[in-house]
This record gives sequence, C-alpha cells and structure tokens, in this order.
Amino acid sequence: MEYILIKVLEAMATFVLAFIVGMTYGGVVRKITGRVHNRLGPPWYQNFIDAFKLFSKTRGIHHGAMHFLGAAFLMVTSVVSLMIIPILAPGGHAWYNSWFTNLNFNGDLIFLIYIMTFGPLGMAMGAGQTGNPNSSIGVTRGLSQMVGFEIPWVMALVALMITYKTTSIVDFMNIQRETGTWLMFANPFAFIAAVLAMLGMFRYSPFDIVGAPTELASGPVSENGGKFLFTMMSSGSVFTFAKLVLYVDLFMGGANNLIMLVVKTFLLYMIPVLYGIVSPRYRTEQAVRWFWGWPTFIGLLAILYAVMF
Amino acid sequence: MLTLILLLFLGGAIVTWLGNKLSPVVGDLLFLATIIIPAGMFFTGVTVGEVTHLHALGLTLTWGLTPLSYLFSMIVVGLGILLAIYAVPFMKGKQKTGAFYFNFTLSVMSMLGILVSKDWVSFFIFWEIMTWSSYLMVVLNGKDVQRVGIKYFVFSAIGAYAMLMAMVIMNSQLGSFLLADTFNNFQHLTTGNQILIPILLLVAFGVKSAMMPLHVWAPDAYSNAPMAYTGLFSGALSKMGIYGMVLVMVTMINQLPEGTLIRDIIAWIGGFTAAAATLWAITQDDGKKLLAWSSVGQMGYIIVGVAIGTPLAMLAAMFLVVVHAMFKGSLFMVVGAIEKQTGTTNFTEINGLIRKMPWTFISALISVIALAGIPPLAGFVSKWMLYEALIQNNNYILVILLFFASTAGFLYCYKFLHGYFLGQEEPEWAHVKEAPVAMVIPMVLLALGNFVLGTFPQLIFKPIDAAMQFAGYDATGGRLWGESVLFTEWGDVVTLQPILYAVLAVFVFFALFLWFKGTKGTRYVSTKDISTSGELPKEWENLTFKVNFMQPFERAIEPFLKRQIDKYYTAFGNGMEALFEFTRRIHTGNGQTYAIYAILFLALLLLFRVNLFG
Amino acid sequence: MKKILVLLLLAVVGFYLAGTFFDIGFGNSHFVKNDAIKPVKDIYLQQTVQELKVSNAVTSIVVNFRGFDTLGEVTVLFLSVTALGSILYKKRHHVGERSVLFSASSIVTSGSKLLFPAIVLLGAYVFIHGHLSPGGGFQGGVIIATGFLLMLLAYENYSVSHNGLSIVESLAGITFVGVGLLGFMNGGTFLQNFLPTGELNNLFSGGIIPIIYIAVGFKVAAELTGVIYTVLNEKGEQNG
Amino acid sequence: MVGTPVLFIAIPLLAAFLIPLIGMVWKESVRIIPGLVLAYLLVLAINLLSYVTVNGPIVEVIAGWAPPIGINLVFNAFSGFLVTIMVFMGLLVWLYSYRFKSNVEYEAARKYFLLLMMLITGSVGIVLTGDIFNMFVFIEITSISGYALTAFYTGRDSAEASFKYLMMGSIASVMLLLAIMIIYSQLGTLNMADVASKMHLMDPKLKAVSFILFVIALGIEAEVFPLNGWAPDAYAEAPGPVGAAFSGIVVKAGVYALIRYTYTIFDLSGAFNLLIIIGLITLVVAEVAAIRQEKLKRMLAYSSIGQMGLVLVSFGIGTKEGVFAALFIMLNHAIIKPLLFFSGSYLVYHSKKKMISDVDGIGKLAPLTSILFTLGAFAIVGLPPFAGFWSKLSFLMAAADSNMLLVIGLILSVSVVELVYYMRVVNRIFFFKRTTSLLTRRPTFNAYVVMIILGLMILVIGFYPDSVSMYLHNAANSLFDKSQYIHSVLTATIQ
Amino acid sequence: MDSAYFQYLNYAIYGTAVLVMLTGLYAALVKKSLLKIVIGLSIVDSGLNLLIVTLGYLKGGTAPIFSSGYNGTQTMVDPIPQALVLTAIVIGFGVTAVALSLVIRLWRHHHTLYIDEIKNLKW
Repeated sequence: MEYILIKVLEAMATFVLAFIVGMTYGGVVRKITGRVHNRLGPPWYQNFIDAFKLFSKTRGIHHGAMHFLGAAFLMVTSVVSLMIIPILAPGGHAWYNSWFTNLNFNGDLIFLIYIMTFGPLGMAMGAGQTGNPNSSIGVTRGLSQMVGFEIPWVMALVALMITYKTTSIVDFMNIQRETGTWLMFANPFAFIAAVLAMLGMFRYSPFDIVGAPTELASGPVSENGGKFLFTMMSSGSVFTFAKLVLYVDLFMGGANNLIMLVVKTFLLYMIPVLYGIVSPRYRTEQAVRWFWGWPTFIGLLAILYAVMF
Repeated sequence: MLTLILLLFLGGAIVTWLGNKLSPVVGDLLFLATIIIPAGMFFTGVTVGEVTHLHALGLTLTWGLTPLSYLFSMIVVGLGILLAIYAVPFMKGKQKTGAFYFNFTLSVMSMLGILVSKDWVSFFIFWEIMTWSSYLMVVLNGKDVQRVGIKYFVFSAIGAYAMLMAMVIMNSQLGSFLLADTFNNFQHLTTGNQILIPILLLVAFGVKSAMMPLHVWAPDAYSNAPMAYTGLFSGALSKMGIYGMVLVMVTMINQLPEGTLIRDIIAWIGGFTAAAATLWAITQDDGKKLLAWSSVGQMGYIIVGVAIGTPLAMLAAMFLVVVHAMFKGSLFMVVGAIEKQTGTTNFTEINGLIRKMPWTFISALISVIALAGIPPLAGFVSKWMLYEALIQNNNYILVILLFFASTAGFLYCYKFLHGYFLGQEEPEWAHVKEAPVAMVIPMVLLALGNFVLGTFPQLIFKPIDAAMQFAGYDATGGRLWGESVLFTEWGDVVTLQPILYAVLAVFVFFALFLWFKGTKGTRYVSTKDISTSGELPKEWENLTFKVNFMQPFERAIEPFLKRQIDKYYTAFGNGMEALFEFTRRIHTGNGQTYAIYAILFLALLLLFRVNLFG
Repeated sequence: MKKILVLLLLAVVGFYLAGTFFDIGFGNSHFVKNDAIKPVKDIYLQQTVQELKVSNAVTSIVVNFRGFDTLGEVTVLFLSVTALGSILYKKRHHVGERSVLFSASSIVTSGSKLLFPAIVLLGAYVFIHGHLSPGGGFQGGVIIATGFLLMLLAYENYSVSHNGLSIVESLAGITFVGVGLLGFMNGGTFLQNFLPTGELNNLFSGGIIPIIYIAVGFKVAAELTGVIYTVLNEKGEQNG
Repeated sequence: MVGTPVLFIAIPLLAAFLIPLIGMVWKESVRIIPGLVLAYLLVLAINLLSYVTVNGPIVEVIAGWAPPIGINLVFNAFSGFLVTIMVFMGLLVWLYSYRFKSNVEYEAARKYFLLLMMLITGSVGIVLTGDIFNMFVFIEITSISGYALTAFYTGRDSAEASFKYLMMGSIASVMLLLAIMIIYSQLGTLNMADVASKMHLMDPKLKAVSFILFVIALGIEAEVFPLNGWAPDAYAEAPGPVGAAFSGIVVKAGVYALIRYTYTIFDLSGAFNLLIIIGLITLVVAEVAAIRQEKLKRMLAYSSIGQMGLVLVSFGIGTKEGVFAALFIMLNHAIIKPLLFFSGSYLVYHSKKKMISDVDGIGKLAPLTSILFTLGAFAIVGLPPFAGFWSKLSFLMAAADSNMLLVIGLILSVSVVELVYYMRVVNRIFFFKRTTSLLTRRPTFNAYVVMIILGLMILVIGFYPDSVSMYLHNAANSLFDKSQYIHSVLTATIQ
Repeated sequence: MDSAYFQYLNYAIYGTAVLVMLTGLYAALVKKSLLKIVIGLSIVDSGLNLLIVTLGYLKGGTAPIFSSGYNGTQTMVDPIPQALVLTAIVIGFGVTAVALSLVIRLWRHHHTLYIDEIKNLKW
C-alpha cells in the first residue's frame, strides 16, 4: 500500500513537471511565433493565465456522457504515455532520478504507439457528441493526417528495433549510453523520418488544418469551454512534453538531468515550430500524400540502412 | 457423444423449422433449445481425444476433438449461444424466421462438424453444409440476391472444389483420408503434388477467410446476411478458414523446402488484405459494409500471424481469432440492434443514438476500442504480439503495412461510432428506444469479455497454448506470456495489470474531476445548442455532418480506390458469359445442322481413326 | 457453302464406308477364317430343317430363332400407329371425315371392287404359306393393306372401322405374346416351340411358326391400314 | 425366383396389346394397367436383383435356342441394377402423370400411357438384351415412343423438337445397322458374348470403323456432344414427366449401350480415351449452354446432358472405381433429375413460355414444391449431405487414382458453372419478388407423393450411402468381369 | 464366274449401295423441305437395306428355302441378313410414318415446310 502511494506521488510529480514544462513551452512558442510574425506576441506565461482562467470557470455546458469521457480519455493518454516514457536516462544518478521511473518497464514502443492513439480517439468521440459539425470535420482531418505521419514514424522506429533487437525504450537509452553514440547519428535516416513525422504529430503549420484556427472554430476543440478546455489544454501540454521526451530518449540518448532534458526537448521542439511558422498550410490530402512521399522514402532508407549495417 | 450432439443440432434444425410453421413462439423456444441443449452437452460431455468412427461408402469417417479444434469450437458454441439468444428478439416479426433458425442451427452444426472432423471427407461434408447454410442466410433477405449470393457461392465453390481436388489427390497418393495421415505422410507425395496440394488447400481456406484476392464475396455477403447471423458469419464461420490454414501451415508447409517462400507470400497477401480492406472500410457509408470490410481486414491480420508461424505470431493469430469473434460479434449485434430499432444502418441517415441506446453504445465503444487495438483492451494484446513477431521474424516492410492498416483502422472505428451514436440528435430519431434486453445482454457480455481478456489474456492463452502444442509448437506459457504479462524472446515486456490500473485510476480521477468540478454550473444542452465559428447556428442550418465523412482521406487514397478487384472479376465473369453465350449457339435450332454435326463427328472420327484406335 | 461442306463430309464418310465394304468383299464367305468361328447361319440352316421342319429358312429365323426381334418389330409397327394417332391427335376430331376428297373414275371404282378380294386372298395366301415359300406375315399383311388402300383411294366414302382395326391388331398381338408365353410355360423359354413340328414342306408344319406368322399377317394388315386411314383422315388446313 | 427376365418385355407387350381391347369396355383401365404392369415389374426387378446378388447372373434363353444361336436376355448385377432403377423411375413417372391434365381424355390417355410404358419397356430391353441386333430393335421401340411422347402436346413447338429427335434418331439407326452388319459380316454372329469372345479375330481396321459407327449411333441416344442437339428441345417440349423419363430412363439405356460396347464387346484401348474426350466436351458444352438458358426445362435438359458427359468420363477412366462412380452418378441422376423435372414443371406451370424468370418468388405460393426443387438442385450440384455428393466424391476419387488431375480440375470448374445456374433459379424461387399475378397450380396428390419419395431417396442416399453401395459394387464388378459375362452367356442353358 | 468378275461386282454393288445411302444423306442434310428430308432419310434406309442384303450373298447361292426342289447340295445364301433386313424395313416404315405425321403437325403449326424457318427452339 505504501509502495503504491509512493508510486502515485511519484507519478504526480512527473505530471507536475510535464505540466509546467509543457505549458511553458506553449507560451514560449506563442511568443516566438509572434516575434517571427513581427508582432509582440503574448508573454511566455500566457498559457498559465489561460489555464487558470479556464479552471476557475464555474459555469459551462456539456452535451452528454461522451463529452465528459472524451476529455478524460485524452488525459488518460497523456498521463499513461508520460508514465511509460522514461523521463531521465537510467544512467543518470541524480537523487530524483528514481522519481520518474513510473511505469517505464511495463510497456514498450509498440505499446506506446497504441496508447498514444487512445486520446485522440477519445477526444474525437467527445467532439462527436457535441454535435458541432466542425468538430467532426476537424476529427476526420486529424485522423487522416495521423494515418499519414504514422508511416514514416513507425518506419523509423522499426529501423531502430531491427538494429538493436529490442522494442523497449529503456533498452534504447541503455544502448546509447553504452555505445556513446546517439541514435540520431547511428541511423540518421531514421531520425530524419521521425522528425518529418513529428512535423505532423505536433500539428503546426503546414499540418495544422486539423485545428484550422482561422476557418473553423478550432476543430475538435470547439464546443469545449471551462473545465473541458482546461483538461484538454493541460493534457495537450503534457502530451507534447511526453512526445518530446520520447524523441529525446530515442534519438538523443535521453537526458541525465532535468536541465539537459529541458534543453534537448526545447531544441527538438523548435524544429516543428520554426518550420511551421514560415510554412503555408496543406490540405489534408496533400498532407497525407506528402507524408507518404519523401518521409516514407526516407523511412524505407532507414530500414534499409538498419538491415544493411 | 459428438454424433449425438451433431444429430441433435440437425434434428433440432428441422424440428425448429417445422415448429415455426406452427407458431412463432414454439419456433423460438425450439430454436433456443436446439442451440443451448447440444451446446451445453458439448461443454459438459465432450472431452478432447474422444474418437468416433462412422462408415460410409467404404470410407471411414473419424470424428473427435483435438485441442486445436477445441479452441475453435469454444468460439463457435459460445458465439452460437449468445447469438441465438440475440436472434430471437431480432427475428421477431420478420419474414422467413423458420429458414433463419434452420440455417443458423445448421451453420453451428456444420462448424462443429468441421472442427470434430478427423478426416477430409467429413471435413468437406461439413464444409459444404456450412457453405450452403450460410449462403441461404446471405440471400435470406432477398436483396441483391443474384449478385451477392452467387458471388459468395461461386467463391465458396471454388474454394471447396480446390479442397476436394486436394483431398482426392492425397487419398489416391497416400491411401488415406485421415487428416493426420495426410499430414504425416506428406513427404511421400511427389514434388509436384507437394506444391499443388498446399496451394489448393490454401485457396480453399483462403476463400473462407476472405484472403485477397478471394475476398470479394465477403463484404457483400457479411452485410447482406441478417445481422444476428453475421456475427457468427464473421466471428466463427470465417475462422474455419483460419483453422484449416493453421492445419496446412503447421503441417504441410513446414515440410516443404519452399515453405518459407510460401509463408512469406501468404503473409504478404494477408498484409495486403488487412490494408486494402481497411481502406475500403473507411469509404463505406453503411455500418454493415464497414464492419464487413473490417472483418476482412482483421482476417488479414490473422492470416499474417498464421502464415508467419513463429510461436509468437501463431499465439497472436489465435488470440485474435478468439478476440475478433468477441468484438466483431458484439459489433454486428450492435448494428443489428440499430437496424431493428431504426430500420436502417446507413450512417447518413442515423444520428446521435448515444442517449437513446446507451447500452448499445457502451458495447459498441468497448468493442471498437478493442477492434482498434488500443490498450488496455483485448485487441491490443494480439496486435502487440503480432508486431513483435513480425519484427523479430525480419518482416519489416510487412509490419509497416500492418501498422498502416491498423492506424487507418482508427478512421473507420471513429466513423462507425460517430455514424450511429454521435453527432446531431435529429428529432427524426427521437422515438428510438433501447433494444430489447435479450439483445443487449449478449452484446454487452461480449464487449466485457474484451475488457477482461485485455488484461488477463492468460485465460485464453491456456487453451491456445494447448492447441499450439497439439500443432507442434513448444509450450509458450511463461516464455511468451504469463499472468497478465507478455514477453518476447528479445526480452520485451508488457505488463498489463499495472497499466490497466493506471489507466483506470487516471480515468476515474479525471472523470470524477470533470464531473464534480463546477457541477452546479454545468448544465446539459442539446446538440442543437452549439456555436459554430463563434456564431449561433440558424434554425435551418444543417448541422449534421455525415455525407462524405472521410472525404479528405478518400481523396488521399483516390488512386487506390480506383482499382477494385471486384471490377476485374466482373469483367472476367462477363467475358465468360459472353463465351458461354457464343458456345451455346452451337445448338442453332436447326435440326439439319445437328444432323450435319453428327456426320461431321463421324467424318472426324473416321479420319482420326488411326490416332484413336491404332 | 453448306453444300460444299456436306459434300466434303459425305465424301469422307463414303470413302471410308465404301472402303470398309470393299474390304469385306462381295459374294464370298467373308467370315473371319478361324476354327473358333462357326457362323451361326450354318446352325440356323441346319436346324431349320432338322428341328423346326420349316422349309423357308428366313421364316424360321424371323419367327423362331430371332422371334424376339420380330416381336419387337411388330411392337414398333404397333407403336408407330399409336404414335401417328397421338401426334395427329386433335381434341375435336371428326372421325370418318376425309380430308382429301376426290372422286375416282368408275373404271377405278369397279376395278378395285373386283380386285379387292383377290388382293386380300393373295395376302392371306402369302402369310399362311410364310413358312413354306418366300414371303410371310409382313409381306402378306402389306399386300392386304394395299387392298384397303385401293379401296380407300377409289371410294371417297369408304371407311374402315377404327375399333375393328384396333381389335384385330390387339388380338393378333396378344396371340403373338400369348403363344410366346405358352412356350414359356411349356418349354421353359419364351417363344419356344411347343407344338408338334410336323413334316417338312407341309402346310401344317413348323409348330408355332405359322400361327405366329398368321397373327403377324393380321396385325401388319390392320396396322398398315390403320396408318393409311389415319393419314387420309388427317384434316390439314389446306389454305393455311 | 419369382419370374424370369423375359417377363420384363413380355408382360408390358401383352398389356400394350390388351389395353385397346380392355379400354373399349373399361376406360379407366388405360391408366391403371400400365401402373399395375410397372408395379409388377418393379417387384420382379427387386426380387431378381436380390436373387442375382446371391446366385450370380441369370441368362434367359429365348425360343429354346441357347446362345449364340438364339437371342438371350442377361440379368446380372449390372443390367439388373439399371433395370431396377428404370422400372422404379417408370413407376414414379406413371404415378406422377396419373391424372395429368392432358390425359383426362380417354384417347389421349390411352396413347400416352401406352407409349410411356413402351418407352420404359424399350429402355429395359436395351439393358437386358444380349444380342446386338435385338438391341437395335429395342432402341427403335424406345425412339419411336420417344418421338411420339415428345410431340404429345399439340399446343407447343413439340413437333419441331420431335422432328429433330427423329432426324437424329434415323441417322442413329442407320449407323447402328451399318455397324452391326460390319460385325456380323466378320464374325457371323450377333450374340454379344459370342462377338466379344471372337472380337480379337477381327481386322482392327474394320473393328475401329464399326466401333466408330456404334459411338455415333449410341452417342445420339446417350446425348453426347455434338450429337445431342435434339435433346434439350425434346426435354423442354415433352410433357414434364416425359422429360423426367428421358433423363431418368432413356438416356441411361443409351449410356448403357455405349458402355456395353466399349467395355464388353470391343477390346479397343483407345475407346476409353475417346469416352473421356467426348464426355468432357459434352459436359463442358452442356453446362456452359445451361447457364445461358432462359427456359427452365431447357436448363434442366442441358444439365442432364452434362451429367451424362460426366458419366461417360467416369466410365472412360476404365477402372472399377470409375465404373462404380459412373453407376453412382447414373443412379443419383436418375433420382434427382426427375425430381427437378417434376417439381420444375409445376413451378412454371402457370406460365406459357416456361421461362426461368417465371419462378420468381414462387416459394411462397408453392413452398413444398419449391423446397423439393431446391433439394434436387442442391443434390445435383453435389452439395453434401445430399445424394449427389457421394457420387461426385467417388468419381473424383476414381479419377485421382488414375492421376487425371486435369480432368478433375476441368470437371470441378464446370461444377462451379453448374452451381451458378442452379443457385440462380433457387434464388429466384425464394428470394425474388413475384412479378406475375398468375396463380400457380397445386401439384396433384400423386405428384406430391412422387416428389416426396424422390426427395426422401435423395436424403437417404445422402445420409446413408451404404444403402446402395453394395448394389453399385456388384454392378461395377459385373461390368468389369468381361470373361465371366461371356462365360455365363455362352454356357447358358434352358432352365 | 471368275473372281475378277466378283471383284468388279464388289465395287459396283457396294459402291451403288453406299452411293444410294450418301445420296439420301445429302438430301437429308441439304434439302430445305421437310418432305425431302424425310424422303432422303428413307433413301438412306433403302441404300442400307440394299447393302445388308448384298452382304448375305454367296457365290452361286440359292434362296434359303428348303422347298421340294432343293437337292441338299447347293450353297444357300446367308438367310440372316435377309431376316434382319425384314426387320429393318418394317422399322424404317414405322419411322417414316411417324416422320410424315410430324411433318403434318409442323405444317399445321408453322404453315411452312421450310426447315430454316422452323427454329423456335434454339440455343
């Protein structure tokens, strides 16, 4: 019992970390985007303010049970992914390292891929129940795009798996520590494919038709306000952080301490953000076909590379 | 005992049919009794290894259960009982109830028969009974009979005849119809036959398991049959193909030097089946069709697993066989319930049933999540093992294909749920009520089964392990799976229980959080009360988004959608019919011409006399 | 085109058929030369005289050795009459109304009246002496039928009783089968001779052979007359 | 033993000659007497068959002249088996046509039943006779009855069909006589056994020519392609029960004759290959033509031809198993095809044109007839657990034992075609909307009885094939044992 | 009567018989009138009968009748073909009768005897 309590506390700590970092990133990105667009942009802590405001709202509307469950599903996904992904490298010996192990040994990459789709699906269903056609349109676009980027993403992962004969994230980190080479250098094609997939995963331009901020009222998220939007926002931030950590774990050898973690994730995060700021938007089918074009080819190269070497 | 059970089914089928002529109620009762009594006898009275011999025409028919067939027969019987309970309210007030009961019972009987057959003759007999009884189900509603029904029967017949050919060749070469003999003495066949026979058998089983390019019958047939039957059709009947395929794979193909090649080919075919069927499923606007294509796709996964044939892959395939029967059975029941309550199954017509049919929705939700392979439900277990197996077996590209299929599968999963239950709640469907209890209970039970198996797969792994040991695999317990744990030989692990608890805990926490947070201030509003783009929609505005639901994705896969195998078959069929039409005109109708034919034939024979008779 | 094809085919067929029969040869004993082969005809010729005491070997073959064939043959005739009736059968069939109406000259009418008894007598002679001289039941029956044909042609109102024909036909047939069955009861085989065979070249010789042949004669005469009569009575739509 | 084989011929003939006489006094007799005769013959056949099974073949000498001098009838396991089927089917056909609509008039009924009885007698004679010329006579008896019965309905195009039949039949009889005479000119005998025992002495060239002529002649009777142009017309235009009798009885006799010549009389090795070739061509062309038919009975007719092709292929395999399978197919076909004709002719009864589309949705109006038709359709395409399956299986086993993989493949592909057209009809019966308002006619009580008997037989053989397999085995053995046949005939004495 | 003469007769007689048959067949296969076809068929029969009877002939044979004038030494021609031909003739007669009646029926039904127009049943 005590053990479980400690575990729960540790998980909460992980969540809080992810929440803070993720929210901050969101704010920073908004700021950077503003600057690049030659506007002032909101302050970096704007997201916290938004979240606090949403959280404080006591009035709201809902459209039924699934509306509730959608948000809950999203949160489940974020949290469980966060628990599966090792936040810090197993080699690092900081005193708080063991806080962040959580469920690291209970799932592997394939598990992660699947659990990560749980949330979007849940949210999609929540959006579906609202009855807002725009929500559903956003959902179909989002799911279509997911089919697009999943292919290079999985190819990159498979390339790694066949080289190192494991699917466990922890093992990948150990391997990088032992060999001293980051996997992004060991199999550059895999890294490129994964990063290209990441562009779609984070839904920044040119792959932001899902949210489509201008034409539609924010796609799946429309009709959500107050606690629902707060839950979505926070779980989105946590999820973003989790994904970044996953990339770092897989390709950049993980982080030995929190500073390195923040640095690495932030740098990685800048790739889609900066690419997105300067890109126009793809239509869904264009986006999907784009993913099935070059990224997939690079993914194939990655697998070929893995098989050959 | 086996004979008695099969006879009970057969006699029951006839009695039910007759009883239904008397009065529908008698028919219902007899039907339930016919299914449940022998099924109960099967569960209680039949032991693995018991053998019965029958004699016909100088051939010995041998019946008995093996651990492998026991696994499958549990699906058949279990699903049979649940669907039988479901079918009674489903068929109430419908036409041809008697025929339905008759064919349903016969289907169950024939499937059990296939599974207990230890020789090819009885295997084939039951196989054909299964074919025609299911065929009569497919055409039962009289819709598009000539196209759908004939297509199903032609493909079934091609498969069955391939099997027939294979079995008579084996009999003539090996002198035995016994499955065991033909498998054990496979090496004694000539090289040509060693290739020919497995291919013929694979065609036979491939047709039933809807393997590409022999799948074209499946979507139409599945969707055309009464929904109370389709669960059995897709859940159990198509598994007979898998059963046969397992037999062939583990025995014959293993003994072939070219075995690996054949395995790879079949696996690729399975992969393509999964991917293509998924894409087609996405484009469907009818829930039946969608599920039908989805079934084809799922069979593709199973075929991949069986074809790869490593212990892990086989384990995955077998697990998926069981689980697919559960979630697909449940989903077809859902569609049936919706059809029963609303009269249609088209997504573009139905909206927002979630609040009218909550239990149906819950079973649909759970089953769909299982179908999508998302943890912690049962579908995930098989998917995980399958991917691991493929990667470990160096099928890298194939695994990508399956990943793609599975990801694309989310689209139709969502489409299914959204199509029926979500979206605008139109007043048109305000009158719809929840389905009768007898229909809800079976589907909820099946859905819950997915939930249980997702975390405690060892419940099913145990019989699967027994079956696999029978099929010549080493014991996999503790090596590839444990109590709620999945392993691989690489050392990858998924522990299911903690994850389930984590998921449940987080889920409950946030659900409660969302519920209590400002409960008083949160009120329910109807789906009409929304804001689109910040504006309140007008009264006349169409808020229902159903038509061209997946248009963006369909546009993306447009080049694929243009190529339908069905079209090629149709072209082939038309060509054949034209040829037939030409051929039959040999009989010109002029008696004189016939006489000339006779003289022509005489002249020919006389001319070739030397060639013919020396 | 069709003609050429047919001619070509017939040429091929003819070539082979003629070739076959040229090989067989004409006028010589063409049976395969082998000790094993004792042609059946020798036995027939021998037994005709010795056993059956019938002088006309053809008759003995037709009525006794291969009497079963003849029974079938009679049946074929019987059937063809029935078939004729069935094929030309009409619901409202006016019996006795001739479709072909013409009047013969008085020479013909009176001549045929004269000839008719003679023809019938000749026919009767031929089938009664079937076992002694060339001819027999079939031939005699046909002769008698020509007599009726003559009468039918000469007299437009001449009619034959359908029932009468039918009765004659049936009785004759029953006689044939009945004699056969009697043989079956007496001798153990169908159509077996059970009467004394008498002496060669006597009218009363040959056992059952004359009886059968007489029955056949009646039968053939009745049947052929029936055929003629039926066809003559056929009411075709001339102006159709 | 309660009788001898000659009664199969003598009794019907006697009855045939008696009927006109008795009919003058008692009109109903024209209907009843043929039935009584056939019933008696059935009893006789069954008795003799069980006697033969135990005691070996019966060779009946006729006119007191032992073979090879006189004509003889052979009732062994093979011919006895066929005779039993034929007589049984004949009885059922009689029962079915009893009180048939067009027979209510006395004159028509007399002719109809007389011809029907003679059709059966002729077929039985073909099977029983041991003399090649005698066989010719019986073939002619059968043919002439057949012509007349085909043209029985004056309202249809039946005369056309009958004329085609007659043309082909005449050519057949010419060829048959030619062939018989060639054999006679060489061997000086007409007795089958005698001919068979001396066949090796014959000049191979003449042998081949005469065999070819036999094949043409008997092929016309056995509906072999390309000699079967008459068959679909005749089947379709003849009254329903006559079509059934053709497919159930007459064709069997034709096939029997062909087989007897191939197996017993001639010793040509190429003959078996010829059988396979013509059988396959017949099968393929017939099934292919059947699928494009618009009239129900024509479809059934083509199907029947196709089945005969299958029988020929099966005989052509030339092994005992092949013969067994062929006999089994013949038996099943004799049971199933009449059922299809019987029920089918009621299904399209209401319609003038007898199109397949006329059966749309009739399953509701005439459920029992429809179900029986479906049963027949299922059985004939060889779906288990019905009778047709076992014969198909034994055929395939026989073919596989002789390594004829291509033949198996071809036949199975054609079976798919067969399946398609039968299922199309079944679909129409049960699952189509009724388009015509015409009412169907309820089958007579007799017809129901007949159809149900046939249906039950299909089920019985389907579930318990051993019920007939012994007879089939005996028959196959008996056909195969050529020397025993020759011996038993040539040593026959007057009993 | 030398053998060369018989050789010649061989060709002449069999040739004639076969030719008659072929003529009849030609008529049956080519002529368009039903009546001519029937006539053709009976010509074939005649040719065949001729053929059969000639088959039974033996050099110097007499009629197979043991009449009082028969001295017991002469060869007799083969009686069997004669018996058979009798049967064949009768059967031919029967068939021809049926054929003609069918022609009458066809005329009733179609009002033509032109065989190419009597094609209601086909394919």
